[in-house]
Amino acid sequence: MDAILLQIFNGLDKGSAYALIALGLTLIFGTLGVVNFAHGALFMIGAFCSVTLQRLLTLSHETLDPTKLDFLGNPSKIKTPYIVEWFGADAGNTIIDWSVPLAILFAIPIMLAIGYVMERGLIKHFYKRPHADQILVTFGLAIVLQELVKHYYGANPIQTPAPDALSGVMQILPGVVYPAWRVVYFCFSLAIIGGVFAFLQFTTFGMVVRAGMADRETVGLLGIDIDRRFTLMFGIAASVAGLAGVMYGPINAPNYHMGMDFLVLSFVVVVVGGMGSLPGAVLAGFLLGILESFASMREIITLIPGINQIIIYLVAIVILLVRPRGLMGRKGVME
Amino acid sequence: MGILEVKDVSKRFGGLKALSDVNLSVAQNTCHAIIGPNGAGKSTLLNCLVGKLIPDTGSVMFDGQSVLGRSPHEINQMGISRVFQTPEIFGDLSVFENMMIPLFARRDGAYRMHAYESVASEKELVSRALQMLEDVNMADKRHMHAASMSRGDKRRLEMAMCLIQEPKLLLLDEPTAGMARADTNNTIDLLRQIKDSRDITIAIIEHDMHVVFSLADRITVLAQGTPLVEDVPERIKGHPKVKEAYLGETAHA
Amino acid sequence: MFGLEKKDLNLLIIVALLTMLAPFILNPFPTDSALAQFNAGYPDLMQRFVIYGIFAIGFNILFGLTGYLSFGHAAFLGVGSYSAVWMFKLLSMNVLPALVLSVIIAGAFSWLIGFISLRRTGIYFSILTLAFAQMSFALAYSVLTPITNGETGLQITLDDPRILGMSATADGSIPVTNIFGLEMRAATDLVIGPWSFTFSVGYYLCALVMLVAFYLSIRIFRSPFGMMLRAIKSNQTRMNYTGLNPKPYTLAAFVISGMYAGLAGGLLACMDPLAGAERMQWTASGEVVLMTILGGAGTLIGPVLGAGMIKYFENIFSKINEATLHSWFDVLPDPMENGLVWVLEHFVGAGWHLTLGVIFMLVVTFLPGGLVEGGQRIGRLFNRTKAAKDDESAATKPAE
Amino acid sequence: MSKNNLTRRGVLKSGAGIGAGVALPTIFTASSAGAFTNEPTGNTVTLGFNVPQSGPYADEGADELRAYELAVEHLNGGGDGGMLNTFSSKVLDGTGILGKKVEYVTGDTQTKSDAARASAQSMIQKDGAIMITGGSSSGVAVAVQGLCQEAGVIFMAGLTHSNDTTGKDKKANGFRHFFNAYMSAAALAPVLKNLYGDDRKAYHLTADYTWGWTQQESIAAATEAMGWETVNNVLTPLAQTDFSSYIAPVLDSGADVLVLNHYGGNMVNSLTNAVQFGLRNKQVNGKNFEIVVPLFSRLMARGAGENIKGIVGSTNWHWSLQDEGSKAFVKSFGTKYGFPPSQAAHTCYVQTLLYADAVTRAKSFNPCDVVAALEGFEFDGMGNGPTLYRAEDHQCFKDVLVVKGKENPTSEFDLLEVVEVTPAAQVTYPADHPMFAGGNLGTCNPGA
Repeated sequence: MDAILLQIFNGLDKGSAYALIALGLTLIFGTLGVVNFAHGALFMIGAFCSVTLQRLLTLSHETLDPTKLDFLGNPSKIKTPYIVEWFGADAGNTIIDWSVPLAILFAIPIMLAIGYVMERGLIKHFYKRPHADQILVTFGLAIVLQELVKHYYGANPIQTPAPDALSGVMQILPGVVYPAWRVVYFCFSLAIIGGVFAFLQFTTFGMVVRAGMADRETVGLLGIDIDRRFTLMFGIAASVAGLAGVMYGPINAPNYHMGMDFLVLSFVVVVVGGMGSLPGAVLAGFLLGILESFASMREIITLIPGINQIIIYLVAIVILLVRPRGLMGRKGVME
Repeated sequence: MGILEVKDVSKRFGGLKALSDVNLSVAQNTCHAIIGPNGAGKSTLLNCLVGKLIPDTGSVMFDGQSVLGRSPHEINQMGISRVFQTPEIFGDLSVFENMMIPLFARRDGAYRMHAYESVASEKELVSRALQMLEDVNMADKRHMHAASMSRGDKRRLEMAMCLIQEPKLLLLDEPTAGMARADTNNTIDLLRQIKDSRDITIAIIEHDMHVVFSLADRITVLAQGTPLVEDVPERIKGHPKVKEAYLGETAHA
Repeated sequence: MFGLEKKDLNLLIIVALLTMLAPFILNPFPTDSALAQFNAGYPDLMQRFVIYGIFAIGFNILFGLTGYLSFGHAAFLGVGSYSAVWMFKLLSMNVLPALVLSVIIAGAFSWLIGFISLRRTGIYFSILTLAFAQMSFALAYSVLTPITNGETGLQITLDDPRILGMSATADGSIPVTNIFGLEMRAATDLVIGPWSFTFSVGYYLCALVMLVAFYLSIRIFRSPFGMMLRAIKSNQTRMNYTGLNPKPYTLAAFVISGMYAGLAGGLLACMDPLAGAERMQWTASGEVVLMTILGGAGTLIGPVLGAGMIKYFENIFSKINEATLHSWFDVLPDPMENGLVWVLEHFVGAGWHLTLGVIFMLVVTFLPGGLVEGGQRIGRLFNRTKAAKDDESAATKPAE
Repeated sequence: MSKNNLTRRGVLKSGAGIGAGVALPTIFTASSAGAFTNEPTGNTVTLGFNVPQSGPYADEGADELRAYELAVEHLNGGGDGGMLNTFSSKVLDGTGILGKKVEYVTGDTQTKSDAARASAQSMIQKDGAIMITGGSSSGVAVAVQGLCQEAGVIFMAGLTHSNDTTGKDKKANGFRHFFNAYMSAAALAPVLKNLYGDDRKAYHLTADYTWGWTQQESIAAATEAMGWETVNNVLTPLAQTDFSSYIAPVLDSGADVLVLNHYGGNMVNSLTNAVQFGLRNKQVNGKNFEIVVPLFSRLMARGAGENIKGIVGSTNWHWSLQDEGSKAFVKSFGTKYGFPPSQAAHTCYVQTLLYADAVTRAKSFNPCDVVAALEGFEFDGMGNGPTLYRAEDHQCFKDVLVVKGKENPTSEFDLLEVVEVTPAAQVTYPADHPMFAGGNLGTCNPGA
């Protein structure tokens, strides 16, 4: 029983990453009609925002300590982060310890800016082009972004640990412990998802965007500058992906390739949920997370060898054949 | 027995009854018009004839065979060609190729793997296509990208594509919608010419009364999903029921 | 001649000349010069040029004509390779049966996947093919290891049965792939002054197969079948209402392109008898999409150009290292040299992916018609009168 | 400069074609037999360094490349000579190889067998490389080794740990200096017994491909032989990034040791996830729960950060070793690049020197002579103590290090501490050991 419960938790927290990425993808697809293959790269850039912040915070003042020798027999360098020098050891180290949550603040403006530049500089020119072209140009962009990150940060993963206070396990149910940060991640994703929905539901801006998603031309006729709002929407979608990446760092160490790892998967999530349906994307994200978790159970692998390798794709195929508009998609969207 | 027999056809969309108990008979080699106000069910009826929709009840017989449950391409192969409200042509292909495709479809059926000999080597079909383009005054445009033509030309091209198949029944869905008066008159001339020059049955859905009364041999008036009256044009013009339902408010609109 | 129109015949002749003279054309720099780095005229790369050319030609029959964007074609390439290697293991090292089997198996496999995937269109179709290909890759890498030899790839060994050949040569080596005794790796060198040119049997076999494949693709493009495929891309509704059933047409195109992929996979295995699972990964499928678009989707020659360009980057740019860069700019003053090297090293060696990404974005953005469109534009700049003609012919045969 | 030569019947290689002053082009298409593939005829010899430059192992590839550049420098008499001074064989004198200056070409394997073979092919056919070396995965090593056998050049494997490389996929032209999964297991088992006792229940997570399987098989066999029980072995997909759903069941399985048969990114993620789930602080069956990572690399340990502390594993070599060879190598490498070399760098450096030495001793570049010189070659001073290149399978037998993640690292490179140096005798196995069965070395192939 506990095992099954645990797998449900696993699925939910795996699914929260899928849901966040798929949410951003769907926002972009729903509002702008663009299939964005660079979305995984945005997730990756988010994660590297926290790597960068961590590096900035630990920028160090180097002094030579002649009593200790490094591996070559030279006096070794003692590094003291400037933060520690400025704020004292306690405060300084606490700031460094909390660098991942702090990176949220750091990442939002960066992601908004990247989203803005991407939309104005590139995506804008592809609204009228076929989906195939959009896929291709954003795929090219994804390669470029990923290679740049690799060039400056290397190919190996870089740890961005959670704050000490949140890095242990916590008791979620009697007898069931679960990593604290994963619980944080799950709650965080719920908050973001809730935030996005509330934003779309209750603000005028959101209403215009939703109307635009339903019928872009009509809204345009009403004299509302829908393009500008959509640009901001792109920025928001980029931020959602970026924040998902920032917070994902402590779960799995960021590497330059993580966007591509999630890309195919998040498209499957979007399709299963229904192209253009925000609730569908979220639901499918969690569902697929849970399915994937169950498929990795030993009992099931023994029954069907290799099922854990292909479960996601299998689900996608079945859904597409049986219910092509996905779980919650509107009829006729890109069918 | 007409060439097209529609019997007791009904169709619902959710709570909305789009067609109820429609009966219609189109006699061979006549031009039969179906008119009616917006939302009368004209398009639904048309879609039931060509296989895009399947009616909930009733039957549609064409040339003695049921069309129900057949897909659009099968129905076309039975001899029904359709002209759309907004011209549906192969925009990325040349005008000449647009003419060749229906010719192949008529000769080879719904599918044939013809992957080795070139299109140009089909001398007989080529000459028929060129002839048809001459007939509709488009010979000089045969190398044009179909999408780059004017709307009127697209309409003529689509009509020619349907005619070259020599269909038994030609379905026209508002062929003059959105046309200027001069173009409308040209279209009327073209259709009349077609009607007079070959053995063909035409069913036409139209808003424009001028067109209907210039062409139709018989007219069915549809209102709220049911046929109101069916008669020759002269009598439809004065029919009180029709006036009430339709002509009174929208004639020559 | 060959049942082709003059223009197509000219194209075929040009391609034939280019492929036959490739050992010269691709080795323009003397062997010892600094620019020899850019020579591509060695058998392995020339073989890859034409083999991936075949792959892209086939992909173009599907994507270029019908507009169906498959993200799973690498699976057919992989299946072709596996079939060929199995033929080498079980039957003999002759390449003919291997090629035949790889085309047949890839055709059957693509029929199966096409039959299911073609129930959907647009991006749904793309995702279905992607899902199938990723499944094939994941399984080939792990569960199907007895058939595919997983991570290390399927190889021929000394104790394979090879019922029509021999398990090992007299001197205890693994026998070599051949066509009726003529070894694929046999080659002869021609040295003219400082230049050196290599002619290999394997390359010429691949080149001949590619020419046949190219010729067949011209026939398909000009045939009623090809016209129907373009009609499907243009307007499926009209297709239906003209009495044509698009499904068998697209399926046939899918299977044909799958067979081309299988042929390419088989040839890869003939030139180098090893089949790895990575050949089936979605990034490999993405690569053929890139090739086709880069060259110009829907054009006859485009995919071949695109394939050549990508393989050239992968094999030549990736081999330029920092030391090479420094040796090129030796003459410059140090700060300039270092600066230049710093900029360029982003794009060569380990950075060749970046170059590819950038070029790719530029092409998709500014030259939707790919390199072919670029060539046409340049041609037009040079010759305005000819440009008028081009326009006319472009209108006649829009799929060119 | 020498050019490619692919036919067994052979064609004339001619450096004489470089006739800049010759008015009329000289044309050669002769077909007299050359001695072997890419025989160096000028005053240089070209080696091919085929390492992953893109893909997940790019950092290891970069470190390998640094080691190769260093080795070339030393062979050509530059730098401080590094291990040339400590190597037991003294034939290398800093004048290149057999008096020919060493040049090199580099290529990108992308950690894909196809790409690796294409890259190696271009080195052989285009650049005239006489030896290929490098790589950071067994799939690539096996694929390139096969190619070198066919083409008739020597392959000196880089980082490859699968039993198959010198087991069922061994080739006469290929040599492996790196240790393998069996040796990891043989070295680890006694240490594990010492540390954790002989009554343990082990739960294996294994990467679902060839290397993972052979390592799991080796470790399970070795630990079971000393009394451990293998409770479970779960295969994880290569593409897996989040291992939580594989880790969670470990909690309730009754196991008290988790063995992670993962490498690279998989290892970093699975270890990170295992630590997240609090496995390190768990008590099972009255014992502390332990995690074992049989194959360690310092670069990956760095990726795992804090999580690596106290985790036991094995490694081929570590820079903190205090023998003369290691010290000399660390010094040259550290001076040149500013940080200590990784085990991948070490093995690649040593392989290059060993090749050069074998050629010099054989007084010939002919691959068959080189093979003969390397087979059964015993040497010392290269960092792992006395080492034997066994003739039967071309595997090196040398000491294996059992290491542990350091609790209090003094620098960012000081991540592992050596727990034990397992002597070569303890990890040696008979050439016909069943885990290595099924292969056939064949005969050396000199190409042309």
